[in-house]
Amino acid sequence: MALPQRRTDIGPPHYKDFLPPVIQKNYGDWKYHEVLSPGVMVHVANSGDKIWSVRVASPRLLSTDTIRDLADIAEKYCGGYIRWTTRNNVEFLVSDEKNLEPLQNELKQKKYMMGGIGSRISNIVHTQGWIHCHSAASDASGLVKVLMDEFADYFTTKETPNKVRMAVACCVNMCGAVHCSDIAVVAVHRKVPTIDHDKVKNMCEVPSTIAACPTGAISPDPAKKSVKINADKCMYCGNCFTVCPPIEIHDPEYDGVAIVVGGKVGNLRSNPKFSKLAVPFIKNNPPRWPEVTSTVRKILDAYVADAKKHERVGEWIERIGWEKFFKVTGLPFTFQHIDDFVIARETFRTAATFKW
Amino acid sequence: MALPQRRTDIGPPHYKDFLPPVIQKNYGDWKYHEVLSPGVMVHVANSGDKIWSVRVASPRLLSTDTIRDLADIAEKYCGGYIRWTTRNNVEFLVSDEKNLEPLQNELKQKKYMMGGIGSRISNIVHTQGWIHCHSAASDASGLVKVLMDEFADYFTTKETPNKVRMAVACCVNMCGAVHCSDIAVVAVHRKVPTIDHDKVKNMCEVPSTIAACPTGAISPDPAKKSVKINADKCMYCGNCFTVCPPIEIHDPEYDGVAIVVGGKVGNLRSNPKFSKLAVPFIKNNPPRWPEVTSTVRKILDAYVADAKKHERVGEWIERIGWEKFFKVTGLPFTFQHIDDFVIARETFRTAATFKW
Amino acid sequence: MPKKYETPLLDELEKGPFPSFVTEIKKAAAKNDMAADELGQLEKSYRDKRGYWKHGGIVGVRGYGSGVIGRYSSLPEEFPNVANFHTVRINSIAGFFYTSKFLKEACDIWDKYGSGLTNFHGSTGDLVLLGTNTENLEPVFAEFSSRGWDLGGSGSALRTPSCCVGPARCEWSNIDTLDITYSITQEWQDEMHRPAFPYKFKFKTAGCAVDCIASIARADCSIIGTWKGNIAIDQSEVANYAKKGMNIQEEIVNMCPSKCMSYDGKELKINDADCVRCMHCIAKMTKALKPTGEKGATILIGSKAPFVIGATLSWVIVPFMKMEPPYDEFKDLIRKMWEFWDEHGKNRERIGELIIRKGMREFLEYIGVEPQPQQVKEPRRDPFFFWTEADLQK
Amino acid sequence: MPKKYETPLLDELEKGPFPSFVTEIKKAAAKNDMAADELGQLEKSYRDKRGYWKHGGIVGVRGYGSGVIGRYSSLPEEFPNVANFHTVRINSIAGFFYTSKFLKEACDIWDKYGSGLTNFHGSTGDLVLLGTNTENLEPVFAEFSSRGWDLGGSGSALRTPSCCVGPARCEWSNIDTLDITYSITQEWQDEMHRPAFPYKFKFKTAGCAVDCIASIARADCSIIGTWKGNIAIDQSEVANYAKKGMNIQEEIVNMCPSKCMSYDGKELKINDADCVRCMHCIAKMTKALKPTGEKGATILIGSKAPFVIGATLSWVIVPFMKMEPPYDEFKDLIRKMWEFWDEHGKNRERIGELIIRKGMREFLEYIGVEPQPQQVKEPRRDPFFFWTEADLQK
Repeated sequence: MALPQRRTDIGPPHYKDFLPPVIQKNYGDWKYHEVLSPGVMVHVANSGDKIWSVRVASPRLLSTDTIRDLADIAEKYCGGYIRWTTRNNVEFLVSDEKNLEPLQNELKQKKYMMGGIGSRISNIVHTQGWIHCHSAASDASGLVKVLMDEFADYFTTKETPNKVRMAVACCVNMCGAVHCSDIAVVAVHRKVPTIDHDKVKNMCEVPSTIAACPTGAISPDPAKKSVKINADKCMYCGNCFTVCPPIEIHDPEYDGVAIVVGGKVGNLRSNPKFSKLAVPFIKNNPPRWPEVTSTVRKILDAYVADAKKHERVGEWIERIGWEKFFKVTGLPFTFQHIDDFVIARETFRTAATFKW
Repeated sequence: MALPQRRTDIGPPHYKDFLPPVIQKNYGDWKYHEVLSPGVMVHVANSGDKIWSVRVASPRLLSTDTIRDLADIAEKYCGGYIRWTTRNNVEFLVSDEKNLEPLQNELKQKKYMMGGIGSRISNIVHTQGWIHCHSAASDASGLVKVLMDEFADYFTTKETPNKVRMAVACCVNMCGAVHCSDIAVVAVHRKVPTIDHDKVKNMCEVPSTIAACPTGAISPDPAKKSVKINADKCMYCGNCFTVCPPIEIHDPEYDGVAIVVGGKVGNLRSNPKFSKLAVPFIKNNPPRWPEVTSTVRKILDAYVADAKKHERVGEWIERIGWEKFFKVTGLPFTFQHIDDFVIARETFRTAATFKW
Repeated sequence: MPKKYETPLLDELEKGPFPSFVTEIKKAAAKNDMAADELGQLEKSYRDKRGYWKHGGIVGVRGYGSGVIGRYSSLPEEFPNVANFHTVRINSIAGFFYTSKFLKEACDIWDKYGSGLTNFHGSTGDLVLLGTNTENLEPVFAEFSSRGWDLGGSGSALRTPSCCVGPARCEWSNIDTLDITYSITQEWQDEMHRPAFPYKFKFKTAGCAVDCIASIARADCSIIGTWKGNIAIDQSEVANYAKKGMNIQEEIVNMCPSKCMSYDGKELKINDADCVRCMHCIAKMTKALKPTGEKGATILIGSKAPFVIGATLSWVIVPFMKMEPPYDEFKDLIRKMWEFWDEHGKNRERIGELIIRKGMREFLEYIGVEPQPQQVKEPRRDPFFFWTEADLQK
Repeated sequence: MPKKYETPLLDELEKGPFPSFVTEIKKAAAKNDMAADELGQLEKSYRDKRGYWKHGGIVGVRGYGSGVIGRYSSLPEEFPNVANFHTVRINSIAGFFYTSKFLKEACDIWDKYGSGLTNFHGSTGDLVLLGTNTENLEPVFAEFSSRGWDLGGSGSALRTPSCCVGPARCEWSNIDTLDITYSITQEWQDEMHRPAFPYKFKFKTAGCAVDCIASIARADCSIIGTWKGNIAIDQSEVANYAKKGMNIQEEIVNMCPSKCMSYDGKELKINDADCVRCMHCIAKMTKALKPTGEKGATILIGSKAPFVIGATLSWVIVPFMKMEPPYDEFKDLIRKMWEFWDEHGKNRERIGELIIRKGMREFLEYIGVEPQPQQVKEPRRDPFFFWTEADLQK
């Protein structure tokens, strides 16, 4: 069968062609919205028009079978209009109120998980992990699955003091906003990489390999036409591996994950914040990483128990103080928690004020 | 006349021998103190004993004549007991209440300036300046004198929202807590130094000269057995001059002062803070630097007018925001205000929140 | 009939309430050789606790330098159907809106030429077609592009711009995030498809400071909608919120970061001059509070993940810019930034890293933006600073 | 009869209410040749807008490597009496207490051997004798030391420790700042007088977090008094403050940084577990509030002026240490710090700069202090961190 004529540099289709009529009509003219249930919200236009959104969870990785099913449902209740959220959830866009209940019934019956709207745990943004990434130090989808199973009720029903944004990154390259999430898991290595010098010679550019190291641990090894790594300076980030594959960083025995907490991207109340290290290491324990879920549970429980309404995890921790955070969660404070990277000095406690 | 026998490594005399009896008796057992007037406070011990302190201003540089006069006064009213404050003021320590008024009368009659206690401007800590320092880019005592003349009423009578700690440093070496003062003046150079290569050869250690440069602007000049300076990297700090005098940094035409604001050392309410740049440059204009006093006046007036009770200058600025500070003071915001030194990135506004 | 792998470990991940990616892979694996081998290799990864993918080499479609991420199995003999298994990035629709018609067409193409596995969406916002062989790349591209869809960015190029739902379905948006995204995507097709930058460059556009697209953390250029004007207050709606149980003093007034609000139990007051437009009060009391006045955006630059100098958040370059089609002022500014980056950037140096390395002054002077206090949290602390000859003559 | 200089510029600085340093110099200049030339050279500096002092060479008293700062005029022919004009640092009394008897003796010595000019005090806290000739250094030292006074520190040595007024005349002091200062000064006379450190080292001791001695900004080792226990509240004194016009809600409760206080118009309550001991409430309501429980100090390290890496404030190393004579635990800790500095420090590298360069772990492990959250404002942000072999075996 002949292929159709390819076209180049046309860019994506215009978004207007994918908007439900009620959105086209009321574009930029919305008045307010209300959360009707954990999985349903309504947006009301100044014209009085309404559109309902019904949100269901998605593992982000979808088969064509599932996409077709979603499309079928959208056709049945939404005139074919559907969207994805920035956190990989699916939203059915309902223009006719009478379709709202039948849609939800069908979603329930098909075991789609409705929820994620409002002050609760929404889907976990994540990376490819062992499914499709060369630099993964852990799987991402698996961690997301076990965490979302653990906290499913915070997606479907229960509330948290404010939204809890979680993320999972399968290496410190951190595709995904791990560095600014309420609670996030990031996979880390813990051993100095080994170098296949013969391959480096052929496959790698020495200057860019050297430049890839955040701590200046890599220097040329002219004799071997390769590079060498100063073990005292290497903190196993794996960026050298990314630019020079013969530098092997994977180590099944010593790879695992760290947990970071307290980041946010929104400007509401307090400014955007970076996540900070809470737990430096938990061994990879697939398929269900029970130590990761129980540790995240500890942090979440402490937050839910102690935070004020509308406080994000980072705002809660800053209010009570980091020393109190480690106390109430029972997490140990280690040398790894003390920064020794480029802005370390800005994190030292230059004050006599703290809690016992 | 023969000299007395010298003794070495004896250290200073024991402090107990210099404490008034009432202090010796109530040492570590004080209950509270009260400010009775801008220049007088009383400390009350748990025993009920009291000691009054009468504070007078000092230019720090004192002649023996003046010290003898202070000693005479102390003998007359204080049993000879006198102390200096950490900000170079003099305190007469009065154990007998009936001496309090006669002491104040004599101080007034001799034109000593009483005050500086409580929420006001105390003495200005400062450095040697042209009086006795090799690296001074301005005088210090002269700047202190004209500023304290300008704000004398804030020492003797008027109140500020909280203490206003001022400092003057005659170069960026900043002997004195300029870097943590409410309002401070620091002298700066603005031209790349010139090098007398013949003298460098004989007088300087090249490696320590190179290490003295905060921006790595200095490199060896092997041909001349000297060093060279990368003009693009030099920010005229003068540290090279300190370790290698033939690197001449003084420039009467281009030297002058910068004004920094908002620092504090105490932990009260907010943590200790660094001062930040308010005015990058004002030309040296001795003997009375009128542009400096009027600029500091602008800042002080804005603070007095707008700060809440107990707010230090830095706390006031952080509450209103730096953009508002530049607005209410009318000071221009320039490229010099934007940090480009080692922790620059931490000062960039990583938020969409600010005032118009 | 695709090969059937035993997956005792992955089977554990089909348990529990959250939809299972394993189930998704199995659905595809039931009819697709590539998906089957993907499943098999993944089970092995779970057993061995390590990944089995290698770096991509140069692979793509004719005339494009990006849009396809090469990916090779390091176990090609054991899993021959994923020996090469490349990602195709389809430039998604601004706001992530779709129609069922398109989705079904896409599924048909992908079942024919690919693994049947997708990501809705990749981290940057592309519609990700997860895995196909080298020889299928051109057909996939032909099928999609003939239907009006193009590839997204990858490598040292402009990456697929993305945005929040914006005016399409949000009352808070101060700018047309979808239109901005569409316009810049169309404007810079060449920059997206033919990598010529020192490194990647991402745009993300958020309608307000709530920043649902995480622009401030995940874009070299973050466009965040804002306004210059007062917040209009509907006091009867304030009363309604109070009646419905909102503790306005605690939840709104006390949580205002600039302490510019007060409430006496009846009337809510805002000192607009002190407002920093953080969106907290507006987000919580949407019916009662509405920004008025001029709408536009704050332009921030520089966020990225930790490599190499540590994670950065974007910082303010232009506090306020009107954002109206055709966005010429904005586009001109970006072009100047790219010129600066092109001139001074090192290989694999993000624009934010470059600005940190060169200093804000050089950057601002190059792009023609004045120094403004809104660009910094606070002025410098150390009295170490530069003067140009021109400065000295002033 | 000393030379009389015309000083039209300096004369301007005898005007105004604040005591004039010019008047002081003139008083001395009336009877002292050195002071007269100092005045003349200073007038010239005011005219030319530049200083005329050169660096010191090695100059001092026998057996000491510090205590004297060499200073030479760069115009020795014009001002021969200050051709060499060195500073002598006398170690002041802890708390800056003096008696008139000593002051008069000191004046007599200084009129005889020096310029008659002094600083009460130099920036580090020494009693500064401002300027004398090289040949007078030994006599000055003999006169002072025979009366029980010694020189302070200078150069790459322990500098003269100093402290706030402490328990001598302050109700807030949690530690005996004077005794600590006296004890460490006596303990380390050799370290003070014979420079053997990589660079200077300063101690400052503050009785509480008000830090009147600026220890956190100006000492390599900052000792700040604190307590472990509740704040006792005298409610009747609270009522007195209220009666006298203090707005307790506004001035105290609302300004508490950890929001651990409440006041209902009658009773003041403190949630002590949340108190960070900032001293605000205690400083404002001294009669009503009093710390109870164990007293001790927080030990912080590292503050300094901008050279070379930028200004630093001291940071917490030991959150709490008992401070009781003979202070052995504290002194042992300091000795370990100095060993670390001696082993790793570069020439002219302050201990804080060294710790920043080497990382806190190496320092803490060397001195035997555990990592504790009180040492940091917040944990690290970037997931870049080290593991030792021992860590991995845990």
